[in-house]
Amino acid sequence: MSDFIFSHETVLERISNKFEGLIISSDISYNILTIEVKTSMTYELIKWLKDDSVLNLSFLTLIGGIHYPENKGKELGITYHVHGLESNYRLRIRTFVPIENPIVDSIVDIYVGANWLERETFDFFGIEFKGHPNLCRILNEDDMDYFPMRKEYHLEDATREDKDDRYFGR
Amino acid sequence: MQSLSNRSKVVSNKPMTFLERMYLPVIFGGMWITFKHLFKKNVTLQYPEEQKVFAPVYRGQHVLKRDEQGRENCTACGLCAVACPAEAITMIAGERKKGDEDKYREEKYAEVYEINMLRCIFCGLCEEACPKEAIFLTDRIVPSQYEREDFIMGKDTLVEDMNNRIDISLRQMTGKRGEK
Amino acid sequence: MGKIEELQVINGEGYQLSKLEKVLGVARSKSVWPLPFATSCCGIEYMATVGSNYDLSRFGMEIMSFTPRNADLLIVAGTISKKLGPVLKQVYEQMSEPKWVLAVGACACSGGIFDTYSVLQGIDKIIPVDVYVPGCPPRPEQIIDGVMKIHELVKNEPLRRRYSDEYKHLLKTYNIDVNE
Amino acid sequence: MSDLNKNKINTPNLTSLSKETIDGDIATLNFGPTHPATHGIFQNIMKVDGDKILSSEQTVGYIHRAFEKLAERRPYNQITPITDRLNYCSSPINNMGWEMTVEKLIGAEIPKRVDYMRVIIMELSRIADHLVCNSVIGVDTGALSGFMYVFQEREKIYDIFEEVCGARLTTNIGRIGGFERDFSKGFHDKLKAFLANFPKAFEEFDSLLSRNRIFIDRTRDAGPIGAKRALEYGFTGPNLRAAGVDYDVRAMNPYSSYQDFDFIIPVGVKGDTYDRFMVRQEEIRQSLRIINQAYKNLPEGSYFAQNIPEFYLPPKEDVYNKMESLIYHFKIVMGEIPVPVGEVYHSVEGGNGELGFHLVSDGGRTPYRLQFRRPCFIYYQGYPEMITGQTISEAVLTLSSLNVIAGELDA
Amino acid sequence: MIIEKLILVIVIFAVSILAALYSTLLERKAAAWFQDRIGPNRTGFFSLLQPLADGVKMFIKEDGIPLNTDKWLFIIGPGIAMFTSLITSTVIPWGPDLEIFGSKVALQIAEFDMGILFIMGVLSISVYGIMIGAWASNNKYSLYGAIRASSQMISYELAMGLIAITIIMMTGSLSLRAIVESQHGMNWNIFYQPIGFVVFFICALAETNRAPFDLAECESELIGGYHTEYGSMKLGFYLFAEYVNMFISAAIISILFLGGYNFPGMDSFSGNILAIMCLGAFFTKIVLIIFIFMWIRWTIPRFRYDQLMHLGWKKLIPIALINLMITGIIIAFTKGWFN
Repeated sequence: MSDFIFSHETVLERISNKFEGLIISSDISYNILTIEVKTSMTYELIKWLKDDSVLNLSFLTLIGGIHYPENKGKELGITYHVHGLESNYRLRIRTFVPIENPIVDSIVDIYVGANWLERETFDFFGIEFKGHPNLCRILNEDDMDYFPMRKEYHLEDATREDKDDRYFGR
Repeated sequence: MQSLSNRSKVVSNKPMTFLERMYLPVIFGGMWITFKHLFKKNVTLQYPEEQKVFAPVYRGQHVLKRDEQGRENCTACGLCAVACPAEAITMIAGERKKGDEDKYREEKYAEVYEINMLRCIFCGLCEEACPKEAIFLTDRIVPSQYEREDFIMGKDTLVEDMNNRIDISLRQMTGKRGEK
Repeated sequence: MGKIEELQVINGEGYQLSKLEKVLGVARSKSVWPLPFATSCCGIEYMATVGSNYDLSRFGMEIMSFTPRNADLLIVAGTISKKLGPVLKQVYEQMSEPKWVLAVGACACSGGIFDTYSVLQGIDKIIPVDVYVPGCPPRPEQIIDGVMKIHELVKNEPLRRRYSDEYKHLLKTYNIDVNE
Repeated sequence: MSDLNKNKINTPNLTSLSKETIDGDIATLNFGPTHPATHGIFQNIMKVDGDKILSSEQTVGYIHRAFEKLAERRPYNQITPITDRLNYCSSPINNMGWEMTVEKLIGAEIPKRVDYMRVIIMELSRIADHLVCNSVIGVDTGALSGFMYVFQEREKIYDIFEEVCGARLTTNIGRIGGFERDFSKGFHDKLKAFLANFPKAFEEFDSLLSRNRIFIDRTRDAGPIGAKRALEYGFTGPNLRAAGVDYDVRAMNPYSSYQDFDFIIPVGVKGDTYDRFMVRQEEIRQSLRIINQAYKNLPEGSYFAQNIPEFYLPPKEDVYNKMESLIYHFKIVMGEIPVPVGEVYHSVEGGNGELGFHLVSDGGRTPYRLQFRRPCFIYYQGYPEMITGQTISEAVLTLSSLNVIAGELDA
Repeated sequence: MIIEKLILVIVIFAVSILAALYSTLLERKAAAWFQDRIGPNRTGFFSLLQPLADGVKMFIKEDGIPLNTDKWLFIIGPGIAMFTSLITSTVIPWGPDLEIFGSKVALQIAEFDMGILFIMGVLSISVYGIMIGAWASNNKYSLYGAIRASSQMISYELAMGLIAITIIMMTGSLSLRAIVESQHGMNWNIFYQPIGFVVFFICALAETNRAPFDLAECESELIGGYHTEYGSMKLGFYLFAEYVNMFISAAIISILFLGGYNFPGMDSFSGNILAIMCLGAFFTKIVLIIFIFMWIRWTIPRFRYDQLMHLGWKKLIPIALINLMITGIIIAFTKGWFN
């Protein structure tokens, strides 16, 4: 690994050499490379990134969802942050799924710590992780019937009595 | 795993010495420490009788300031309400009528100004937001109450009394550049 | 103080507390054992209140009973979410009479800044609260202030208040069974 | 949507204790939500055989406050008070982590003085955080006096915070671009007194516990986790370092001029409770070293970034006198300043580990999406594995030494 | 004679109860002093009414019995605990005989030859109070507390008994008064049996469920331990029994090792003055020991359950046995049995 230079281009190149047609688009935002990948291959990619002796991005920092209601067919995004501790290189992987059928492969068997992160993403956005051992709500009440972090749902609690909405512009 | 930072140090692998294995020496050592505290002066602040002097910038109960002539500074611009993360401030603006010039400094004033002290988180953003230096947090604490309604503080409690002005100059001066 | 006086009038006992009752009330107020239901930030400030610098034990309150069975005062410090609401209610129901509730901090009193779908907007939606302590989190001084207000309540409370119709009605509004 | 989760969600089993009676060798023990050892609210339902834990299942979310949703509805400067309540034992770190994230987004250049001021405040709050954690380990082992001694010191740290920002615990300290005011005289006096007196008091606390055989026996091999497993779980911070991996954001990705300071990273061996305790103890000493360095070399200069008038509130006098300042003032408060579009990940070494802020901005008034990498939430899932096969006493100690903060866990 | 005894019984019970009451206050005050605090200070002078306030509050608090409990056992539990802890005070010799109106009054309710056996026996019954109450409350944490308490008692009683035997061997009598008399003046057993004293002290801590052996009720693990489900005066009985136990244990320690009511230079006094001074010396010793108990509690962490058993069985019992053997050999030599 010593002669490998962790510039964004080399990383991108190495990934695209390995996986043909995986990367839909890439973008460097504030010194972190973001790659948008096909949903079907995220599992493979993350597994390979972990085991690859050169890149060795073997620390999962974060999994999170994001909701773009206008982005038809690709409403829900899942973002993975992986981190190579030795190389101190961070990579952001993003994949989009349609809101009607938000299914993506679970990576719990790669990173056991992904378990709750995926549950949280499910809880907030309703993204289903295929192969997750126990995909159920984690933070919210079990009988909640919507996914609160989606953009269309309200934040405020309807039972608040001591506020006059007129003064807050909403 | 190799070292990531090259400045790590293992801190927890010191084996127990024979004396430490014997329980009693270290226990006596610990008891000696607590024994010394027996004769230490207690640090307790007996609250209702003794009161601590808060930092001048302490964020406690709000005050609506008046200016030197006793006119209310507030012009009901609503910035404090907007800046409030807890949405605890409610105000209704009114036009100043003729003859009220000695009551309100600007042409607009707050007819109703209420802060819900139960919602308030005392973050101080309203004080920062106010362009007229009308609202300040002070180093007074908000007392607890029996009823929820008592916490909605209107202008009667918030606006300072001219006979009993609340000094906030220390607060304004603290941390200004040049002070060391 | 409104609450107490009202109750006494309703009980028909007027202001004539018998001497015994007064003594018992004072004794009670000196021995209020708290059950800290500390969930978040305010819990840390509660710890500070118990700590040496503020020392709640001056009021005979350092015996913390983590089991509701022998607690007199439920100190709810911190956010109570809707998920936690039933737990809190159960804890309250398990406490034996007489019992008091102190809501510490903006979250417990009203929800504070967390006007969100998951947070209960004040614990008085599920259990009756005796004293509210504002602040986010309240200073130890404020907590002591609230505790002393509780003491005031305890001192003046008629022994029979808990059997009064008023009290039963209060509990009924919260859907809490009154055990005779 | 609703039928999607119907079959997956198992109903909450709060009442499982009363239904299940002790049957055979295996009992179910309901550990939480209000158990005194949880120091916050979360639940463990344990299957136990005598004192030995066979398995445990966690329920979290009891103080879920919807931070991330809330952050989507609040302008950037109003999010600082929200971050206070994440890990409330070390609020300033959260505040400043968030401010640095926004500064990264808007590309602000921060004066060296602000960096050093931040380092002092952050390390103070790290000390406060670790003091709470370690003294609570002491309480859970039954030694209460150490807790009381340490809380006196922590009270002094709070006094220092109060001088800077006006609050003790939920500080809302600092602003985007710097500090709301310079360090005052009261601050300097109090900090000097603290730096002079703290080491002695701290070593006293240390000698109460760290070499006491009862304590060592209690904590050694309580809740161990290996380095490899810890990394897979996503452990960071003292808990990972206790397992022997010297990952520290301050050293790996120095932010706020941490590269200027000389400090060592303490690591443990087995990742058990004793390791965690000792790592935190040593980190307190190192934090003290950093504060001493930073305070000695505190550069002169401005306490806020001069080059971002559109984010840092102008002084009040200027608001009266200068039109430009007045406009900025209104725009900042109303949250109408355009921010760059982009995606930022910034992480700081919080009290419990890598505290990350993943901010997606669409240029609007509020973040489009703000996700916190909450170290507690991530490593608490390792807890059942750590306590399986251990006794209840060890489970209690493991829990307190992990320093799971409910506010950070549940978001 | 009977009336005399009755008065003595009442006085001594009252004294034990009062001592227990005020040891709760002492405990709270001591904790505060150790922790740079003030402690209760709002209930009368020096908060002297604090225990009474606690008692009054407990008496008038609602006395609920949780559902799913065994009602009778639930009530009996605290009763047994209280009864057993009080009854041990009957055999303790509080001082030499007093002379009142010409008749001799022994400061001991019941003097019989096997006082120490009686105490050991009652001590082992006292765990039943905890066991029964905890079992009846139908709570797992209570049950854990009870199991821990009982196994701890059984284990530490052995070591305790062995040390007691050593003392008995030295004295040659089972009577507590004889043991005390044998330590006349400054001739205390602690100087002959320092190891025995340490072991006995540790066992006494364990027997009274005091830190670092307070596993039966360690609140960080078991919430309240055996009294988790108890409220009002039933809880009061349990807490109270603990303090009475502590008082009695301190008395026994001082009888066995610290010379009971003996004090150096006691020969220069006689009659009632001597008796009262002896009483004073005895109480001073008891208070000191109670204070040390508290001092230990607020200093050191507690053991884990299995470590506690290890300490009891693998360390204290062997030490006690060796101590017993060595004492035996020495006694044999000094009495010249081998010659």
